[in-house]
Amino acid sequence: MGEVMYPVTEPGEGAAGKTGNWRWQKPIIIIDKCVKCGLCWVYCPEPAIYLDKMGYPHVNYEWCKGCGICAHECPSKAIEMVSEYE
Amino acid sequence: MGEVMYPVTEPGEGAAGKTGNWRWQKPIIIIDKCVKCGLCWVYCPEPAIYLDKMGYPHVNYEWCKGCGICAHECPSKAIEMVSEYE
Amino acid sequence: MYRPKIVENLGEDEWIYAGHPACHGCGAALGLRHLLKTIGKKSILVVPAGCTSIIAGTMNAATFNIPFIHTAFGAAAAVASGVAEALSKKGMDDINVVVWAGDGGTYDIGLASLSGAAERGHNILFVLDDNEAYMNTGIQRSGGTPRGAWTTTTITGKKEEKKDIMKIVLSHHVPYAATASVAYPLDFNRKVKKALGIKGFKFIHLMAPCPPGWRFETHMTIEIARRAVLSGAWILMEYENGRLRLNPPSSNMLDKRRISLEEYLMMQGRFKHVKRELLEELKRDVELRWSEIKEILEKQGKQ
Amino acid sequence: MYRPKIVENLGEDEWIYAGHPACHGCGAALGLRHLLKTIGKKSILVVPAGCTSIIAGTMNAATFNIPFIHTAFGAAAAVASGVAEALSKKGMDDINVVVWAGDGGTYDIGLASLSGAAERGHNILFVLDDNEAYMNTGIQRSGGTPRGAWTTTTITGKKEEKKDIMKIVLSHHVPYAATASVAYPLDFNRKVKKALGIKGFKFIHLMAPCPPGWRFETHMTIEIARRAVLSGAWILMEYENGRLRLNPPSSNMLDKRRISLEEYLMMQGRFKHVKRELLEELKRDVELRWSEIKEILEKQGKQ
Amino acid sequence: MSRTKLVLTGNYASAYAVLHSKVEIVPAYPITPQTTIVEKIDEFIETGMLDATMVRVESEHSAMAVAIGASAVGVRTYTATSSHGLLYMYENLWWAANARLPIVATFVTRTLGPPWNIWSDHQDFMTLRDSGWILFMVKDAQEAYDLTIQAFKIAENPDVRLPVGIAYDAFVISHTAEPVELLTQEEADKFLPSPRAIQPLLDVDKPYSIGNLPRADYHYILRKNLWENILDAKKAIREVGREYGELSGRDYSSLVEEYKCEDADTVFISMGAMAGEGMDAVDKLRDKGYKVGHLTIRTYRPFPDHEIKTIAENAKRLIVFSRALSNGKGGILYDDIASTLYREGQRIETYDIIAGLAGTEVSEEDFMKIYYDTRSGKLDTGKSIFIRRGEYV
Amino acid sequence: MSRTKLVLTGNYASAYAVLHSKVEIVPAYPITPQTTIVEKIDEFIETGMLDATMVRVESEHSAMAVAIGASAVGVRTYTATSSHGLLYMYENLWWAANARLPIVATFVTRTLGPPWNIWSDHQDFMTLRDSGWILFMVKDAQEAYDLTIQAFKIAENPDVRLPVGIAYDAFVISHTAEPVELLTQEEADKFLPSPRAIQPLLDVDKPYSIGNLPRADYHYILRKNLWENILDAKKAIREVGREYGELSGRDYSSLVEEYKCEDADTVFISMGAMAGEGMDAVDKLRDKGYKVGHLTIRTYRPFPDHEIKTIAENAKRLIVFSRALSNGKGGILYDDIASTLYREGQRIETYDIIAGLAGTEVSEEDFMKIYYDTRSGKLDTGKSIFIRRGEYV
Amino acid sequence: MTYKVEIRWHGRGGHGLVSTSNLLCEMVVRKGYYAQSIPIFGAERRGAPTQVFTRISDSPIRKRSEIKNPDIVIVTDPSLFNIIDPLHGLVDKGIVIVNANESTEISSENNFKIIKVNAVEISLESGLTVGGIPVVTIPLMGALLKILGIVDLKTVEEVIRERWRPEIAERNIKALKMASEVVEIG
Amino acid sequence: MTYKVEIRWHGRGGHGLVSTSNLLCEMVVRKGYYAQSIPIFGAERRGAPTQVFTRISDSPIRKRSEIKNPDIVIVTDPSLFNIIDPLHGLVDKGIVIVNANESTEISSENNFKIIKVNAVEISLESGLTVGGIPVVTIPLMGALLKILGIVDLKTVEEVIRERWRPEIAERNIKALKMASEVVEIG
Ligand SMILES: Cc1ncc(C[n+]2csc(CCOP(=O)(O)OP(=O)(O)O)c2C)c(N)n1
Ligand SMILES: Cc1ncc(C[n+]2csc(CCOP(=O)(O)OP(=O)(O)O)c2C)c(N)n1
Ligand code: SF4
Ligand code: SF4
Ligand code: SF4
Ligand code: SF4
Ligand code: SF4
Ligand code: SF4
Ligand SMILES: [Mg+2]
Ligand SMILES: [Mg+2]
Repeated sequence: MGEVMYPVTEPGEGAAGKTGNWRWQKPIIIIDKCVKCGLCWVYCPEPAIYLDKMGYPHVNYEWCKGCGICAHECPSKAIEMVSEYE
Repeated sequence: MGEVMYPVTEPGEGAAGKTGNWRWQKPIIIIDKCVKCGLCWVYCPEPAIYLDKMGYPHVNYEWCKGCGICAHECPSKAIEMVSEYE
Repeated sequence: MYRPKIVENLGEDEWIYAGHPACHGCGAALGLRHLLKTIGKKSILVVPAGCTSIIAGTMNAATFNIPFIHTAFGAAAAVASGVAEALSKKGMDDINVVVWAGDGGTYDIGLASLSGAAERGHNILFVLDDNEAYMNTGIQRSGGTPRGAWTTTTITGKKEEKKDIMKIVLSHHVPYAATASVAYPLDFNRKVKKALGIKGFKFIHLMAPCPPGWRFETHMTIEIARRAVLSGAWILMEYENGRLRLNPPSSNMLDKRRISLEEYLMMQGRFKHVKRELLEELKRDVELRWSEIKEILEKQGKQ
Repeated sequence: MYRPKIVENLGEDEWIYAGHPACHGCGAALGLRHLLKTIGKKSILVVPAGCTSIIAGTMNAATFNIPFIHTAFGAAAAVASGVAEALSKKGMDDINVVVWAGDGGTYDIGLASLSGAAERGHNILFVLDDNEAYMNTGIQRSGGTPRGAWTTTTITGKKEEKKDIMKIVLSHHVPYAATASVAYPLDFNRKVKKALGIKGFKFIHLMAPCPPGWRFETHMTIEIARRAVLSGAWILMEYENGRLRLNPPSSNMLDKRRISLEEYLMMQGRFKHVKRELLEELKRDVELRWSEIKEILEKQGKQ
Repeated sequence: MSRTKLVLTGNYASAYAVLHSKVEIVPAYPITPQTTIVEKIDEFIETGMLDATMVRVESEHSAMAVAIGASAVGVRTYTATSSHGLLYMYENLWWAANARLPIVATFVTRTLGPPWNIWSDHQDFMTLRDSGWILFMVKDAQEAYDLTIQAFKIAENPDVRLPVGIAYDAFVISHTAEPVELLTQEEADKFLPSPRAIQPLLDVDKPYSIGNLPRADYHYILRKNLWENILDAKKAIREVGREYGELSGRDYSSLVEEYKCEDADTVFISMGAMAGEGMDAVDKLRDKGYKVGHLTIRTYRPFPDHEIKTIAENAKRLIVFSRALSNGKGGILYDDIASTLYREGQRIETYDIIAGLAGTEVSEEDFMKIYYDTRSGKLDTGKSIFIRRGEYV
Repeated sequence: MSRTKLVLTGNYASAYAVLHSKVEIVPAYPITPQTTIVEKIDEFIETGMLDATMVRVESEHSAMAVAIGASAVGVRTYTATSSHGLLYMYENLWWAANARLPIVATFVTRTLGPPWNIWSDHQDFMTLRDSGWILFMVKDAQEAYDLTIQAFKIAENPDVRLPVGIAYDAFVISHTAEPVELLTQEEADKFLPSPRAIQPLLDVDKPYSIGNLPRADYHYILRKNLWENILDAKKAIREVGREYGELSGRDYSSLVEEYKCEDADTVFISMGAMAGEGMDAVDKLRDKGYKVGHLTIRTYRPFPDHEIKTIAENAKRLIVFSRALSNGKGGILYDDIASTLYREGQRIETYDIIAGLAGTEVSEEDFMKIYYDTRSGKLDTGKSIFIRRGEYV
Repeated sequence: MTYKVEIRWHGRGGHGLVSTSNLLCEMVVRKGYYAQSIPIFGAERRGAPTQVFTRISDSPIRKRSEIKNPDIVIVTDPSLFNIIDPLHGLVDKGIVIVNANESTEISSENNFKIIKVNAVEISLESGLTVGGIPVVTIPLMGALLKILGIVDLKTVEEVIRERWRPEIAERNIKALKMASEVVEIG
Repeated sequence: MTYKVEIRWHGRGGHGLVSTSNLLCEMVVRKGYYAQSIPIFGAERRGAPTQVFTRISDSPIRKRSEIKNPDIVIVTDPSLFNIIDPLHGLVDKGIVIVNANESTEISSENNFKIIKVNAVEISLESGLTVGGIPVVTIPLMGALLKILGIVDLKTVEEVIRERWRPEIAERNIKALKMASEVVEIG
């Protein structure tokens, strides 16, 4: 007798695979310019930005899709988008 | 080859049969009291009241269900409801 | 040949045949009679499931002497949209497309299709035949059942408020929306005529008491409909392009010259169990509605 | 360990896993992230068909780290009603039941079920994720698409107005209803929290721009959401028991200190074709909405 | 407390079963002829006899949606509908099965419109035959009561976990009053423990997602799994039926009900309200010396293929009464049986009789007439034969 | 103007057929994978190529309702949907058939959820098989174009007056681009005159009511009439198909498409996208000396029973591929064929193969594998056999 | 020997036919019989002619088709004779119980036994009215029970007292008793 | 003799794979061939790996299953090699057309013919970009057309000019030509 199977799924990272692969441009955080306002962290839709102990943001490139929101929202222009094609 | 039949109906009186048979009380118009205001005609839901040339109302007992609205609405109490059981 | 003024105004042609299956004293049947008198024979009537599915007659004889189509319960406004657009495609824009739907078919299962048709603005007159419950299936509560009313699915009285369908419809910026009552057929007649003269989606909310559903004796249909208005529980009004106007007798009732709410409610078996406390709340609800209206009118007056 | 204030306020726990299938720069995904941060793990999320059906992940991995149920497109509010009543039957009233539905699932196919749930007053928070079109099926118009916008089924621009869903919902006398924007996550966070503290049917209308659907570059999502607010096209506000309050920055904009509507619309490909005349009309629409709000506030002030 | 025997309509019998099953959530939307079920349950709830929540929804689509939400949280859930209501909730009916939710529903069969028609045929019910719902059709109020209680036990069986529908004919069952013996509440509780024991799908301690996009290959397996489970459910149905029989004295351990089939050369096959007429016809024909039997299909899905095969092995002639058509194909029950026998490599004289469409009555006389006409070779085995009140049309 | 051959997806082919059929009203609601049909039609309308009204409804239930209203007034009406959309309009789909409205619709088949799945199987389509809709399933974009135009002519035939559905598989047909030869508008106009000529049901000069309550006995006759008309529609389908063949060079005078069946001892039977794979398999197997053929069921309702019977008379073995299940019963197409043959008193080795559920691919290799395994006696004729990408599961 | 009675009720929507027939079933079931009450539902509203069927038997009842050849016909209103033929199919020597006063003419060429019960009068005298309209089905059932002779008075009273509150129950009992007194057996 | 080519395209959502494959079909159909373009639809958004299949034949194409053993594989982005195996199932001596500059290493143990096309550069040079992102599929198709050798330049230009407005059409044509120049046949 077949056991009942349900259409249920456990949560976890990478539902869509390594979404970092989708990127065609890449955010580079220039820590020197960063004022630790946290806005890049706030606005990342993935989320692919994490803060270190000091409060500095870092990008998790495994998941970052390269949308560029963080760069656009950064008040101190501390994030640069660099093409993945170069 | 069967001809196509549609679920359509032509209009006509007596969709529910002679609804006068449903009556358990009967409106009797006392023409003497009638002021020809027309309200009984206005409010009959069937409609089962018609007006003669002079404007006096008459009941079509074939269809009148005996609801009593005409009697209740008549401003001059010119309509009496009489039990059909008597 | 003599005819009273009111008869002349309403017209003597009948487009509904006697011998139809409505109950004794049915408010809806009366409403239909006057609606059809007004829209006349160059009209198509679209009706979802409800008492009118029965009133419409059987396959032996149809009650309505104009083209008529039954629709699935939730589908009336959409079927009418199709009818209206098809007529327009055929260059027959002069034919009136009229929906006549119960409260269930409007407030509940039919709300999305009503809203869609209103948003798209099809050239339709939608008449809501409000008897405040699902009557055809034997008196179950609907979104249009008022608070406190007994139905077979609210035997201790409905807990929720009656949905404010007029506000919902007005949110769609329809060019014309009005209330009406079977006790005031001239007012209803005028509103239907006015609506037919306006292009787009029009809405008339008709109060049509139901003797078995409201539990009153059959001769009281008009009396009760009238008391609904005279007590201020039901307000006759119209919105043209969003601008509100009260109609008589409601227009004379802003200063509270009204009969008491009990005189309306307590004649109906469905409200018999209502306790003092709830009654007071219901009265407050009525006052609130009136004060809202007052405000709107004042605001409009200033403009 | 240093944390900026905003991070502390929003909280560092994440209930949405990275690596989800949303497009680059998806406003909805960001909205979901902040919604889940706020409702936390003692919550059940109910979502009808829409982009979030995809964002939710595959059977390999689910994106949301809280119990989550997909529903038929028109059914979210009803499924949530069942969830809420069942929890209550089990004595688990402390679990938040939250619907997250697209504009299609709210304004259109889901409107009747939304209205029913609101009327019955189930203990649900309904969040409308508004991206102003059916995105998941490839950008077709919805009742929430604004006038003038290009979609694949309105290639010359939508002719009808955006439905006023807030008015429709408020017609149901819900205890709490608010607007929000992904550009203002603290405001959204506060509103969600407040809603969860109130029993009954709550509604939050979140504006969440969609890069492919609105035709803008992916880094502009927040910029555009912000400009919607700063231009006055999107107004941050909340209604508690029907009482309106504006929220910053909209609360500072009654005196018209706003950026021009073009600065919002013209950044989006979907409005590129809009002609001067229509633009003026759209501007008038915005002004109208603001003057309505002003009136309401004035009226309230007097009370 | 001892058992009571009440005179109940089929609909009230269903409502009593819901009462005794301690259902917790009842979303419902009225439609003739289902309405009195819901009204009665509402009365039970509002008078405090049943501790359940009635959700008075705004449409059938939402009725089934509420049921889906409630059942996913793990509470016992019931609803009922008919005809256009069934079609309006159709999307969610499939949803419930695919989500493996043990909802129980009553389907009072009613003709589909237009034209509007409130009387019985089985066309509405038949639209569910592929869906994964376990489907019963009962022939009287007692069976409606008995099977509704069993339905919960079957649905909630950990090896089944499928929604269960109990169907019966409009008016001739739904509104016909007849004696029904009820279990005591204690007996019912013992048979069907409350609250529902199975693991909910939605659980804050196990934050799973329900319904995420699958790979096609995996989804195929899910579908196959449902397929296997519904076939295997025969075992659960039989076991539950036997247990119920021990408790009540009314045995349900078979998927079908055989009536004088052992030595019959001709067997009528029908389902629902007409089955009683068929059995009465059998008695009359037996009195005249004809070896006739009647088979009532009570479990319609999973289909009782084994039982049909056995009947066909022993009989010479089958007369199948369908109260629903597959337009452009044939009588639905006939096709079910024909395809089953074809699979088994069997073939005997089998007649496709279409009866009772649109609420026309099917009576003992129809069965008898058909019997005589098949004997005398008047009827064709390959064709769908339409009979209406004793006349071929 | 001469004919053009364009590279079109199945969906665009449907949209072109709608254009060339001069459809007047198109109510539509988007759903993957149907959407691009409607988008293309919208483009035709908004760029002035097609003088039609697009009604952008708020749900599928309303899409079909608008179609019902428009068709009742007598204008040519088209819509399209899939899967959950089909289920959501289900009530009105039945309504359209019972009201005898000649609406034409495209059903792009898609798996039902949950879980959500956008790929093809035929489960959604199969829910219509009783409804009175004339149902076609096509195997490529050219057929989608050709049959959509024919559909209007069949639907509007005064002896038919039934809605017609054209179905095809999600993506592998709907979104696959391939060459399609189009009629010129003049040719199309000659074949299918516009506007629609038949008498509308709703007409102010003939104030009839549509759908009033019937006596059951009369309603039974209405149902019987629909039943007869859909069976008789075979004649109209063949005639229209022949006429279209004369016009286009592509003959549709048969309800089915036979491929190398004349001398075949084994015949594959399938429908939709997989048919092409089946024919390729036939070629491969023929190359190896096996006498194999393929039968494509193009007209699914009315069911081509005569054609099936003829095939079964000449072959020794049938291998039926179903892309949809009747849960608790069997593969749907198998059961259709089995019951048809049972009626005819025929029986040959017949296999019930379940393939392509939930969007899994069915390929030439599956056909070949099954063929070999039936030859070697590995498979059982009575059982439903599940194959997924070349493996039994 | 088997006991089988088939009864057809003719009345009007609103007369309470269905509930009275159900009540009858309740009583005979209490006495160990089997019974069945089948209402005919149509589109009719209050006042329109309607029918109900009652089957009583000492063995389980399987059939549920309409009763075409009743043993007993009950007519709640003599005016129904003008609209329909309530006696169609009535068996030879069948019984007709009709609400009528002595003077009402009920014509029939057949050898039916016609029992007139002045149900209006009895109801009014027993105070058995709903909204002023007399409940005629209860006296008619009283006469029927007397003819059937399978339910003792105790059971009748028991069932009625379970169904209604005391005051109403007594009115019903009174009407039933009065009616059964007017019927002569034989 | 029969002519049959099976091509598998690997790219990312948003790269325009589907429309390019359709365009290719349009061209070869114009030359009397049969062709078919099958997109694989999933839940993927822009940027996620995706595939399209093209079949070309001199006889009608009936099958519509995925191409498992392509004759030619086209890869729009060398980084795809890190995520998936674009060469799986490629026939012996199969051709790989990849968007890459000379220095990009494409390793393969098999005897595949690897053709590198610097599609980014060609696109940029031809002004063929959408939102700043180079349209790499067009140069890759240029290389493919050269290899197939069944569509003459006139037809290519004709089809392209029908599809786009002149300015864009010329950019496409330029890119196609440039790409075909880099491919050596043999
Ligand atoms: C989909 C569907 N659900 C339910 C019904 C049953 N039904 C028919 S009429 C009706 C109630 C109608 O109520 P309302 O719209 O208020 O009209 P009224 O009967 O009061 O005139 C219901 C529930 C139906 N016909 N179709
Ligand atoms: C009954 C039904 N109709 C149509 C669809 C197809 N469908 C899925 S999502 C969607 C659009 C969703 O739009 P919206 O609610 O705005 O959400 P978004 O995709 O924009 O997030 C549609 C039409 C469906 N799944 N079910
Ligand atoms: S580029 Fe986008 S996805 Fe990447 S870290 Fe920045 S905001 Fe997040
Ligand atoms: S937004 Fe810029 S300044 Fe603020 S934390 Fe991020 S990188 Fe630093
Ligand atoms: S009693 Fe009623 S039905 Fe009869 S005439 Fe008066 S109003 Fe009309
Ligand atoms: S309402 Fe009375 S007064 Fe007026 S017309 Fe009728 S009978 Fe005469
Ligand atoms: S139930 Fe009420 S609304 Fe319906 S027909 Fe009777 S009186 Fe009219
Ligand atoms: S289409 Fe728009 S809403 Fe949907 S996932 Fe992409 S960005 Fe988000
Ligand atoms: Mg109502
Ligand atoms: Mg949206």
